[in-house]
Amino acid sequence: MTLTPVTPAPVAASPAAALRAPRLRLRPSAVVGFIMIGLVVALSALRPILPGFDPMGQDLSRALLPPFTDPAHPLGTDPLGRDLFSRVALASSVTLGITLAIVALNALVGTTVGIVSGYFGGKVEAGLSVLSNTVLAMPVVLLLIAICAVVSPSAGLTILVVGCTWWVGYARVTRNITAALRRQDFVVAPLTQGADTFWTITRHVVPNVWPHTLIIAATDIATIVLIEASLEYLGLGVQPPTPSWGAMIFDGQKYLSTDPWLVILPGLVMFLAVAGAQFVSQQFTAEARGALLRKGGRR
Amino acid sequence: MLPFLLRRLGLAVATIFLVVTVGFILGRLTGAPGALLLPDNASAADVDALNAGLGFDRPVIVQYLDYLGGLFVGDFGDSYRRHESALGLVLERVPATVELAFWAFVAGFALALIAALAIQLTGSRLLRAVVGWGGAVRQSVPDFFFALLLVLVFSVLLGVLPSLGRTSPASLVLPVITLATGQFVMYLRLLDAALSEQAEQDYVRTAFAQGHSRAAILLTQMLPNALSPVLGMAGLNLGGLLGGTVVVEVVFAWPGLGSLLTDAVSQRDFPIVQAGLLFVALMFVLVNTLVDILVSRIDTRTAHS
Amino acid sequence: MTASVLTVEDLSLEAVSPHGPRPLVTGVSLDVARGRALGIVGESGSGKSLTMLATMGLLPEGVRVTSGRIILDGRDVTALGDRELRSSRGRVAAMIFQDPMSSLNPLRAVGAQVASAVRIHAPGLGRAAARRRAVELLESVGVRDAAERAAARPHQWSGGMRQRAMIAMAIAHDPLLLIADEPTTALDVTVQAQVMALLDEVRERTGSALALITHDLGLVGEHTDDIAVMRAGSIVERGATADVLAAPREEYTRMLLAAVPSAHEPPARAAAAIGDGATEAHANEVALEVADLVVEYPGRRGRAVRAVDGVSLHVRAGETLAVVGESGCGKSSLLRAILGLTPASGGSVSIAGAPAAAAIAGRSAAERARAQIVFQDPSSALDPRVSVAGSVAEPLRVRRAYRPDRVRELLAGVGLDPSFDDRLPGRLSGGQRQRVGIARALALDPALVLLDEPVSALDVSIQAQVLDLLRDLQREHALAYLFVSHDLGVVRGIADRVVVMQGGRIVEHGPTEDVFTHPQHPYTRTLLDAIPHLTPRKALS
Amino acid sequence: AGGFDEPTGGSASGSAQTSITAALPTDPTSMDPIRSGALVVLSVFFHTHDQLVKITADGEMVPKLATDWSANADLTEWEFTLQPDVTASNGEEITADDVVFSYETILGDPTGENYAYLSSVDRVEKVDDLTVRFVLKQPFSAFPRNTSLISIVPADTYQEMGADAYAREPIGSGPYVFDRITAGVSYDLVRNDDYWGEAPAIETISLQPVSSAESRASGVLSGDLDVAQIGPTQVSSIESAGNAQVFSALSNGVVFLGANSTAGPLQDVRVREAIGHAIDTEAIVDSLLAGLAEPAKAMLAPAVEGYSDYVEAIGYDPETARALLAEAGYDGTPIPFDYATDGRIPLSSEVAQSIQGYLEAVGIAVDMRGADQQSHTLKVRGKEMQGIYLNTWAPSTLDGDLPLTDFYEPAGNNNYALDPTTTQLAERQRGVEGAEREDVFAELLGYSNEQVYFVPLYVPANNFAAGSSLQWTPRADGLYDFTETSFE
Ligand SMILES: Nc1ncnc2c1ncn2[C@@H]1O[C@H](COP(=O)(O)OP(=O)(O)OP(=O)(O)O)[C@@H](O)[C@H]1O
Ligand SMILES: Nc1ncnc2c1ncn2[C@@H]1O[C@H](COP(=O)(O)OP(=O)(O)OP(=O)(O)O)[C@@H](O)[C@H]1O
Ligand SMILES: [Mg+2]
Ligand SMILES: [Mg+2]
Repeated sequence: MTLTPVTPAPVAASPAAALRAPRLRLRPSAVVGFIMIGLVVALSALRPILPGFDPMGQDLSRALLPPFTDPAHPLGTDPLGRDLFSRVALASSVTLGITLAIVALNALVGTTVGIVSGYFGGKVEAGLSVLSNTVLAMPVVLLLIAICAVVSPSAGLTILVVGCTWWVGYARVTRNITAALRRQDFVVAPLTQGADTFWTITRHVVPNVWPHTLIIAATDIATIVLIEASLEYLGLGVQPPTPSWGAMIFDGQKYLSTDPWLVILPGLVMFLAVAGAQFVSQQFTAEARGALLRKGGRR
Repeated sequence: MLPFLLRRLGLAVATIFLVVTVGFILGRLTGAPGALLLPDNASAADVDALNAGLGFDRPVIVQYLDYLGGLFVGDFGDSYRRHESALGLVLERVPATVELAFWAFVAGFALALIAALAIQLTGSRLLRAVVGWGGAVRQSVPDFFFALLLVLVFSVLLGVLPSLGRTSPASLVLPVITLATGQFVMYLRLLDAALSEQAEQDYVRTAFAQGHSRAAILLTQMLPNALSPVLGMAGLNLGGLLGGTVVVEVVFAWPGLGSLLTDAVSQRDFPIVQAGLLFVALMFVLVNTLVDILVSRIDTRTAHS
Repeated sequence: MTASVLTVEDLSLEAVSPHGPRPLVTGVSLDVARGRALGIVGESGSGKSLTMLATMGLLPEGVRVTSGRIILDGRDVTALGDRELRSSRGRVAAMIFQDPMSSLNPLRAVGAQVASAVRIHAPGLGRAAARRRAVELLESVGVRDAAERAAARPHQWSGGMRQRAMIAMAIAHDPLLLIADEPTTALDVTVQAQVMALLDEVRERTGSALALITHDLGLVGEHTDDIAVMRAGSIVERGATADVLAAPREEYTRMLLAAVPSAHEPPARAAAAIGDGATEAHANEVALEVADLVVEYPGRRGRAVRAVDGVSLHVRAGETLAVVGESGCGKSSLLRAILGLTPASGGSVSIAGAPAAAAIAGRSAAERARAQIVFQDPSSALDPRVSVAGSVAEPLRVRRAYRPDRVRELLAGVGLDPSFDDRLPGRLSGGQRQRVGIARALALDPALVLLDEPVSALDVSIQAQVLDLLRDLQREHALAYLFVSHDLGVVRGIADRVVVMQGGRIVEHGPTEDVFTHPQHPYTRTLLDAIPHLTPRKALS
Repeated sequence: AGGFDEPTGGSASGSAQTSITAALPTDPTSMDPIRSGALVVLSVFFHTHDQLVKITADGEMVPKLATDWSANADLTEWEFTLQPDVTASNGEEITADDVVFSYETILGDPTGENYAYLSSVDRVEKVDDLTVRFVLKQPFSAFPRNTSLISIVPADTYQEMGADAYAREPIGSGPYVFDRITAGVSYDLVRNDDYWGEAPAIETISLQPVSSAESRASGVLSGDLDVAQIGPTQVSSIESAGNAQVFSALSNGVVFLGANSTAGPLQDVRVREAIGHAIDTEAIVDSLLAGLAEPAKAMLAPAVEGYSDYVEAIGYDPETARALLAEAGYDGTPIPFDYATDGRIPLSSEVAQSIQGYLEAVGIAVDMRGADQQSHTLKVRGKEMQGIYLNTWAPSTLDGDLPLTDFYEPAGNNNYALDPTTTQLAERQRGVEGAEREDVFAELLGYSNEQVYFVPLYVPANNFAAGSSLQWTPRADGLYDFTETSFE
């Protein structure tokens, strides 16, 4: 048992143990999560395989067909008469790619900053907290409008800009955990054996920190999808006619009262991904173990 | 205490200096506002004259120094569009923003706390599943969309709550629900995870061995210990809320800072942008400092000597 | 029937694991009569702690009762509801846990934790009164300046002090049965004597019974009426303490007794080590030289607390220097400062003749590898996410010298068979964790090993085995040991020289036998007088 | 209006409602009519101040503060006769001095927001207490229409208070006076019982900025708003809601594609023509805009003075488009296409995408470049377009002069071609009146279509949702004027 309140107790599934092949035992909620994400991935993978559905082909005369009315457009069409099924599918691959890239970048930058400031403290921490607060206070909108005044928008730019500005949450949480971990003997033990700081951070701090990073990342996915959408609205990110979930939802809102499926379809797929990510992430965290307050210890 | 405060103050000043500087640079990148201020038929010469009148023809460094000078005496200049003190316009929005942020934060955090405690206390996996699914659904509904749905139900169909504006306490309800439920999920998961970890700690066993009840252990021992990682996130969110919440402000026509700032950014109304940035930076620094102090009081181990 | 406080009948426990259930305890039966004391001794990992946890209804996650009954004060614990369990815990039976480091809430002031233990079964008591009572309790278990220290949090207390706080909580309500799981592991002999006297006194006053789990057969001899010897999940021998100690029937018990190091007699082969060829060659090399070392911690209101106050000592290659002293006198701080983990604020350290930087960051990897430590707290010393083999392999990996067979060799050396390799620290008993720590420290063939209570949680047989291992290694590699222990028997058995610390300073220093036979300083004399005797002097009336 | 102290709302029962709550699409800027030039502010000033003339909902120019106006022969001097006995709400009399003061103050600052409407004015003179003379720099037949945008302030009060104080408590001579200004929240007006003219039916007006069209629609449905502008996609749901009605009227604007005809493939008139032929505006209007628009034949809307029935539309003809492209030897070089993702043009992103689809269909590659409205506007104003771009022009004066100046004269923001022919024609229309002027317009617009400097797309409708009892005629420019409004 450890002193750290935030270190998942060593019993049972540590992430490493959970991932080690023969011991892998998925929790039911994680199975559900994997299925949900699997559906989304399948959807985006399926599209290129299924011919005849064109996400770009417009036909204003067939605009706003409701779902299940036309075999050529199983899920109906959008205001431009484009096939919704293939658009949702294409949007899935586009958005998944962008979102995952952003979340990964955020988690990487944020966790690094958090661990470094938690581990070293002092001036390093002070400098990084100035940086974090600056990034926080800076409206992303201003940043993007300014950047797009200089370089032309693209998905890569979005990934870079959002990926480098939305990380402070990770930094905050991991900083506190790291500072607590730092007082544990097992973190300093490798130092006495000649390991450098990098070693002990990567082997003993990171593994104890990343489940928390994962929780934030899982809940952040939804936020990032929506941020990406609002950037779309500023003309940033992937350019139409290439769709993304966020853009489809934002655009569909105008038709909310008359053609709600324009929002519901991408929303549903997004729900699958977002909720799926949550459930999968639970696999790796303490709550996954269902570690509820023990009933006085008796089983 | 004094050196501590002084150091904090130094950091705050550094942060704010950085924010206003970066804000200035970014602002200048987006171009001069003249063309946005004059009607469509104004000539390019008029636009140039206006830009010159606003000082945009001077070298950037001069503009920057001038702006820093103004900052020192608390003068951000007048809004280009409203011809009023930019700081005044920003401050005018503060009460509405603080009101919304405060209640949204309190409601979101309290809800998550209650849910997390209920899950731990009842030990009910069903409850956890229900709350988890509910949270996931809410997460995948954009705030904008969720707000519209609330309006549809409570204003249009039931007619019990106002759909927009800030005229009575009832006006707060829908925006607060929108924001609070949006944050709820994050808090809940962090709390639940942190509490679950605490549940496995030895000191909990000690407490059980003394005969404490589960509720008492949960509330007086595990909860304080579980709070520190959550508080960091909470401070962040509160700071964000205090900086304004554009989407909700737009949907509910709530006169907050977020929409003022966003509009000012897109309209290149730099005096407002800069006064707003300063305020937002102040809020972040303030809230985060408070949270840091709180966390280090709760959890002395996270403090570096 | 003479009223039994605790009767355990045919208790079996098993672990639920992905590979199916694994029996941990099989068919254990025990009986503790009112007012009597039962000593439970036995191999590390034999199920002593689990049996007693089951008595409290506090089995850890993943362990369950498969059969048997546990009758506590007339009621079957396994059938009790939550509420009844709660009201009996702390009043009918109270437990002092094995691991004082993690058994306290890290974020609450110690005093407040004791006070809440006081209030739980005395709800009428006001806060202030509970706090006063807490201070009294802390003072009664030998915490000095209890009133002032009560506000500090556990990490600001030394290990021994934390253990005293645990005991203070346990005796708060004069329970019918006190279960003490290695209550004095972290305590120096004087405090151990105080604490045991305190336990005796409480029992005398309240007539409470005691179940004492310990490795220290001396303690068992002095303080218990009955004894149960456990091995591999079952009880191998039971009987009156005096009888069993005098005439053990079982082979295992005999072996245990034989392994007990004695502080009262010089060890038979103490001098044998010297004169060995390997040692001779290094005999004059100084492995560690500490001069005027000062360690300070930031205290309240900016005033620094001096934990180590001008300590000078040296250890030659192939030599063991023991550091003894009361809990909180600065032993651990001294070791940490030598390694640079807590940079010293004054004085100098040189390792193997080369001056070492105050902070570990200033030392080269090779320099660092020369001095290794076994941490006092075995739970904090091991990464909860790294398996036993992984922990031991780590130093080898650091130095790019990883070989699986070397890891196995090290683990075998401390008595851990291959089935432990994949286990995570949370699934180990206290002693097993400590052994992993030792194996890890030896992995790099250091020149100097700092051992902070390395055998405190080990039963005597394993302890003897580990000490033998340490001795062998020392002989082979001319290792220098700086050995912190409060077990003077162990110290007398292994140390060449002894320093006695008090309040951060060295008060006595000399060759082991001199110190043991002709102690100069009054404190040393107190220490020696407090050593428990294996032969039962007098059973409790 | 809130839920508890509902001061307004469509739920009035029994006697007819006398207060109206209307949504403004953006937050008005300063309440000083001298300095404020944004159109949205006119929705306030039309009520609180007088302008010399007034443009009615159907585009007609009628007297307001001026009873009469006339020009000299060459249209360079205009004289306005003022209504006698007009007082501002604080009692100050409004005379020629106040008119001269208001105009001169605006003319005194060329960087002012209203200056552009008066750039043709050389000087303003008081002839007598009730007559004002405008001396123009060059002939300008439509000049009086421009005066509908300029509000007259009481000169003494304005000068006494100073501009800043005046903006906080503006005083005018209109049918309403300011009751309370809560910036960003509401601009509350009450009826001026001492108004010199006809008393309006509505007693109190509350103008509230609500920037989201969805919120405006639900605000009307929930009764929090009495009238609000909505997007074309919301019309059918409001109509079917039962407790609200929709007012739709063609606007004064044209949505068009501009083209930088000096760069890349667009230098070739055949490529530009192909673009014109490629787009099925009919389908866009019918389907995407739900019929709430009308295909545009020329660069002026029918509601605007100068519109001509005789101009021929470019017309949808993909075959010809392909042929023209082949003839021009268009090699598939992508043409940059700038558009605002939202803002002035409802559904502009969808419109842009459908255009992209049509262009692609005939073989024109486009490089989509969306931007927020303001960034887009800056690009337009900076003449930074490299290919085609989506834009709109809606003259509040309901006269073709303002847009055509911008399209065809050298200083115009949208004039990439800098064709001397268009310049000449645009200048000529100012010096002529009546049918003669219409002919010049027709020639200019026809020529523009031939050269395809612009592709006129459609004239959108302004759509308003309102409580079912509102009796009101929306203006073509989408601004509010409730002086003739009432509830059933
Ligand atoms: N939570 C657990 N899950 C599975 N196995 C466990 C758990 N806790 C302990 N064990 C195993 O049960 C056995 C008995 O453990 P216990 O803690 O009772 O030993 P012990 O006799 O107290 O030893 P020590 O003297 O070293 O403390 C050991 O082999 C240990 O590895
Ligand atoms: N991080 C710390 N901050 C403040 N005081 C500390 C800290 N660590 C230890 N101390 C104090 O320093 C003194 C020496 O502690 P140390 O841990 O070195 O004692 P020890 O001799 O190892 O005792 P034990 O035998 O009980 O382990 C104690 O009074 C303790 O309370
Ligand atoms: Mg044990
Ligand atoms: Mg110690």
